[in-house]
Amino acid sequence: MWIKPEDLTISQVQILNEAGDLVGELPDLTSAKLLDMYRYMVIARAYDERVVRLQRQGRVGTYAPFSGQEAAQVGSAFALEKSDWVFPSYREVPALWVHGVPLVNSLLYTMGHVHGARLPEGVNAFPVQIIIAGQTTQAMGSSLASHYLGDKLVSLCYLGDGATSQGDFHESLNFASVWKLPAIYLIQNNQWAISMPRTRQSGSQTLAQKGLAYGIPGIQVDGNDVLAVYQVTQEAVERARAGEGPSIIEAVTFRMGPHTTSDDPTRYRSAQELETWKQKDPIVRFKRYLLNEKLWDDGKEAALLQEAAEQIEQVVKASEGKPKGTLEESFDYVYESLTHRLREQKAAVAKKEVR
Amino acid sequence: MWIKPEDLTISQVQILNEAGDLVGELPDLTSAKLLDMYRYMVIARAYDERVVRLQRQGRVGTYAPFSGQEAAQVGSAFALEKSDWVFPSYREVPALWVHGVPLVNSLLYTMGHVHGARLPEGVNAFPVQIIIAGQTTQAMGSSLASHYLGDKLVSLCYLGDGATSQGDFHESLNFASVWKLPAIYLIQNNQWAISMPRTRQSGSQTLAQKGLAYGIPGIQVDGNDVLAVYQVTQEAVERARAGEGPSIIEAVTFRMGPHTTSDDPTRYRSAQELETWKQKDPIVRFKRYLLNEKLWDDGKEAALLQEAAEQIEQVVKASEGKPKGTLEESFDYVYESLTHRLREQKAAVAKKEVR
Amino acid sequence: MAVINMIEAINQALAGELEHDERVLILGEDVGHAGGVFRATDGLQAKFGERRVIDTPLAESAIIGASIGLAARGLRPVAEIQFLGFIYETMDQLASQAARMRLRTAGRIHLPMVVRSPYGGGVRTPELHSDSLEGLFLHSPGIKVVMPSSPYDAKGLLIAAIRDPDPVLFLEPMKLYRAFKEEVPEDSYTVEIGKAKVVQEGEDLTLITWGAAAPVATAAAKAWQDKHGGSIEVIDLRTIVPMDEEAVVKSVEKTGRAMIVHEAVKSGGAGAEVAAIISEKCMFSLLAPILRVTGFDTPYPAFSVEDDWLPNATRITAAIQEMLSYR
Amino acid sequence: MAVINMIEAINQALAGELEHDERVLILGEDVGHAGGVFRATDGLQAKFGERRVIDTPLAESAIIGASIGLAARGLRPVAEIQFLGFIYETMDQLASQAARMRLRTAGRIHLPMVVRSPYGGGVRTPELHSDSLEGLFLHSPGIKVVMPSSPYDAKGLLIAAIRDPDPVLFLEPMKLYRAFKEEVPEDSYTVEIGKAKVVQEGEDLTLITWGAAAPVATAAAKAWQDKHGGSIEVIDLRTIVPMDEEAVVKSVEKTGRAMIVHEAVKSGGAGAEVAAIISEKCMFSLLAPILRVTGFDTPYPAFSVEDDWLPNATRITAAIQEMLSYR
Ligand SMILES: Cc1ncc(C[n+]2csc(CCOP(=O)(O)OP(=O)(O)O)c2C)c(N)n1
Ligand SMILES: Cc1ncc(C[n+]2csc(CCOP(=O)(O)OP(=O)(O)O)c2C)c(N)n1
Ligand SMILES: [Mg+2]
Ligand SMILES: [Mg+2]
Repeated sequence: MWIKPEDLTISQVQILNEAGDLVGELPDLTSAKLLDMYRYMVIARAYDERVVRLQRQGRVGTYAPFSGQEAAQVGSAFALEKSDWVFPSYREVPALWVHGVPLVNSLLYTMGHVHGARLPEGVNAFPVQIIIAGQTTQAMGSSLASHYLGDKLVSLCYLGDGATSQGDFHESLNFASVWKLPAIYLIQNNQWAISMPRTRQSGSQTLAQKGLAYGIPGIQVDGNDVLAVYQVTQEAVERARAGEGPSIIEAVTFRMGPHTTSDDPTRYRSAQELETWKQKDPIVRFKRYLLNEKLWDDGKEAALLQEAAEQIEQVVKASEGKPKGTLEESFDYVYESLTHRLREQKAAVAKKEVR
Repeated sequence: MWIKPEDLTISQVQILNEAGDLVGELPDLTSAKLLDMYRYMVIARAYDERVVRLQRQGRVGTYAPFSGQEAAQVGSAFALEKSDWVFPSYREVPALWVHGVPLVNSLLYTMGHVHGARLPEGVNAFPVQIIIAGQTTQAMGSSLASHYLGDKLVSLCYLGDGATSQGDFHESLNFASVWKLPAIYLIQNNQWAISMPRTRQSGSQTLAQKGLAYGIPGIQVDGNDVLAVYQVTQEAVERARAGEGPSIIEAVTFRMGPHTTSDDPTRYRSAQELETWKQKDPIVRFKRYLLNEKLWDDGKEAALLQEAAEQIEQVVKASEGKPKGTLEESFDYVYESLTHRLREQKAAVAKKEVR
Repeated sequence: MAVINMIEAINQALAGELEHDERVLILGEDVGHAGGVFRATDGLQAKFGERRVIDTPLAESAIIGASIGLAARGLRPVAEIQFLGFIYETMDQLASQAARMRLRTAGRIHLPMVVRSPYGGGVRTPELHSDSLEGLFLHSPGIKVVMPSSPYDAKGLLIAAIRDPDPVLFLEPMKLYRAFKEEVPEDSYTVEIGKAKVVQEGEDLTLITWGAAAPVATAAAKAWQDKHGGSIEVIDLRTIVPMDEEAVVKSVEKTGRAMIVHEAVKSGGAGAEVAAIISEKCMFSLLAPILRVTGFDTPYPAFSVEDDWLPNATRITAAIQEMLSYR
Repeated sequence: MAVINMIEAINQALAGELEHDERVLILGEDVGHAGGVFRATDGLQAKFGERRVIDTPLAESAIIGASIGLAARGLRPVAEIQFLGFIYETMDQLASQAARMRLRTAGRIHLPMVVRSPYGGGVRTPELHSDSLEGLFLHSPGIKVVMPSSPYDAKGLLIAAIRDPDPVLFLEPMKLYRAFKEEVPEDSYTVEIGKAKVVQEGEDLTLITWGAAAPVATAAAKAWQDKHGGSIEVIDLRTIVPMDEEAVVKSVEKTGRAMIVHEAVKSGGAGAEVAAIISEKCMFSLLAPILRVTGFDTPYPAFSVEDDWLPNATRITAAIQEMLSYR
């Protein structure tokens, strides 16, 4: 009569296998959309590699590379409308980009600019979240706002496998379940939380099953399969808009680089593990599919890589050209208006005075 | 391929039905033990009623009555060895009493004595926990200590239905699952968290299923059936001692009184609900069984009630006779030795000085 | 004008704001159907419905996180934390998240949210229900901290807080909820956040206080004057952040003596900041040391000894006497 | 004696205590296999095994709750919170639970546990990694707060903290981890918790500082002397709780001028408490206002402007000059 977790059988959704063959049903996406997804993935990868190099050159601060996770991010973000809300962690440059945050903004953030976390007007996203799982309750609050306003906007919350251990994740799921809120929790299970492997992060076989604790449907999806991720997110979005409540998606993927540019993954993970996952590279797989389908060819690929290089170059230039902002103006952003003390301090800074 | 919570089928364990008939297998308990359990339950009920009266008379502070929950507490506490550890919330007087905390201590606590939360030496229990779910991670830490020390002691953590919503509960379960710790989480689902009904506390059908999120076995038990509670706790204890890890037990019960003596439950719950649950009174049910089995009779009942009254009287007398303690001595309990400032402040208090 | 107590004043403020602004909503544990453990939200769910007045599951961090999400989406959540002792659960969402959102996003997202919470001692609550923790938030820039001591101020400050574009922690001294009544306009009005109130003017000593301690300190000052003559200026800060430094400095420059009375633990309390401000800005006016009469440097003790722990008339009077002995 | 940096000193202290006391264990995120994000626990799991050096899942509140359970059972957990900015997640377990256990149980349960955490600015960390939050714990009686500024002190104080019968928050200035080396005995030794260090003696001004700010303040003081003559007494508090009031008072009574330098936000910081102590106990020795050179009253800003936000030589020197202008 004990409920036995080992009795659960959970299977992973896949539409494209590692060879790029269709093994499931193709989602309802035009060729243009498919190519657009590919384009985002390829340029994002180029960005990632470039920023890592910038960091090595001391031109940006600590950076959390996302290479390997492009499918999970691009696939899910494509399932949203522009008016939906995105709640990222610190590794979601591609998802934010798809949702409307220019790469320049993300780079300014990494450069530690005073305006780095200021997203453009009209982009419905929260800034990068540093505190693990801190965004989960905020995303829930946003979905409560949708519920309150009746506007049917969905809140998509990104988090990592490690973040599922935090209390905030639990509290957020529970609230969302009670009120059947239009929230989607997209867990990128990239196998590692810094040096902690997924297997020792939680005693559960999958992260998808965590919804069972709240009456929330969950699903495990091949996170390196952009079509599968798109498809399941789409289903979750539909349910959310229909007032049927939240969903959990576990996208099984891999962080191919270090945790951040300050991290050395060879200290805790094997070369072989990395090699295995390189075989599952989400971009390679999707490209194979597009090639098979004759939607893509080597010429287009070369052109795209060229475009990527140029675009990134521009992003870097534009970012490095921007003034970093001053401490002085920071005082203006503590409250709507300056308090007595902030006015004093700002004046002192302006006059290069003491305190 | 979505994991659907509604597909779960969970049944409640019962050994005695409401009429006191045996509907399951009798646990391995001597008649003496059975009568002992009954005795604890009856005297605890008398204590509870008496303390509520004391509160009305202004003789104690705010009090959280447990009437209705005696089976859940006595049944579970009986499954422990004296050397095991208990982590209570604020409503566990009977469980603590079974585990060795004299009723006088619990009453002193309710009276706001300086020594009220000081448990006697040799009793392995934490003091009353006021912060909802605060004890859950501490109990996990204690079970980690057992793991470290290899002493096979079990940590039994009591919590309420409301407490399952807190992040600490989640974090605790997760740690316990990863390390397969000897921890037992006994949720007394008494249907209410102050004015919040269980149904709106979480979107899951049962609280027992929450273990599925961590790979932890869970079970739902009739919490007003002392034998069933004993039995399932016993099973969990065995698993814990055998190194097979934590368990969740949802004991379905009812708080018959107000949340605390400051609460008025008629503001949020129907007379009918109370009536329904009175029919399930754990003491009445167990008594019926004992009468049926000829282990009990009216004479013994009268004697027990008499004993209960006398014992409680003594407890009240002993408690009211104890000095409440002084602020001065509180200074001694901040750190092992007084800091400079505490020494100054203590001296000032002693001399009835200013600061 | 009706004569009402603080809990009624708070209820009126909430009802008025719910009425007047569709964006306002209330959320918290037991705030809806039951009307709050102190009845601050009594009748509001019945009147405004479950959509506007929301009973939440039991999780404080989520209540604040939800409020951040709501506020960022243009709503004006008024969250309740049942007792201030439970605010520790929300420290990340309050001090790390809510307080920093405006700065982090360089003004793009700001959070018009209020967190109400009863606090303070002297009413024989169970453990961990009586702490005064304003000092923690004084040290968390980006959040305002309001602590009224009267029904009139409570209503006006709460309305101001709800209309404020930034996060406001609104701390309600539970001892004063029903301690006294005063005239309070039925209509809406605001009391400016960040302005201290001169409770009484005086020449010999400035007594700076707030919240639950304010009536105790004021009574002690009056009693002293009645007995010994002279005059004590009493300043009720009313808001801890932003702090009305100008009012403090002006008064201390006049009287030459400054004393601080608050309920919180002494070390690192807001009283230390007040003393530090005075010792930076009024040094050459001071005739006496700056004394603090506060809770002692122990955790809040068991309730049978709380009256000895809290700043009381005896301790305040002795400090007044000591300070006036310096000439 | 070997010449080592602070991170090595900390590693030595941990290794020594693991070696010498079976009850000591280490737990935290990435502390085991990876040896900690700053390598403070490098090699310890390899040497002492997974039982003694435990990698935990990602949940700070549980790390502290677990430490409480472990300590109550007679063990001596040394927990790591990866960066002090994440300590907010643990405020309930630290300030409400661990700090109060001894008082609540009237001495029956006490908690010999240490919480280590890197903190402080100036190293271009991502957001929310650079806060100095000692002030929150100064206001939470029952916990000690230790903040070394040198390898020697770090080792001796950490060993003292691990052997202390009460909860100790041990804050490590990450900027100083590898900033300089000094002679540190290979064997175990302790530095007494609660005793300030007089870094240099002086007659004209007392400069009170600690942690990451200490070398900055000391260097500024020395530079001033070299240029202008006179002498500045520099006191490194080393522990914030318990605070060495006697050392501060003694020095300020001698010099007549007190200035405080710390990295944390000014309002409600530990510097306010130091100023309050001085303004209570040394009033009649003071020749000048008490100045604080600290972080400003904003959330910790983006790293491109952090150097302007942190107390630096320019600001400290200007304050020294101002203070010495009062005669
Ligand atoms: C509250 C908190 N604790 C710890 C950290 C330090 N930290 C940053 S990322 C990380 C691992 C997160 O792992 P996961 O959630 O799997 O996300 P991933 O980095 O793999 O994308 C840790 C421990 C933090 N930023 N916030
Ligand atoms: C962290 C925290 N939040 C809120 C409260 C106030 N409170 C005390 S008991 C309670 C309800 C608890 O319900 P449950 O866990 O079901 O236990 P029960 O009271 O039914 O035994 C609440 C909200 C508290 N003590 N601690
Ligand atoms: Mg991960
Ligand atoms: Mg309950």
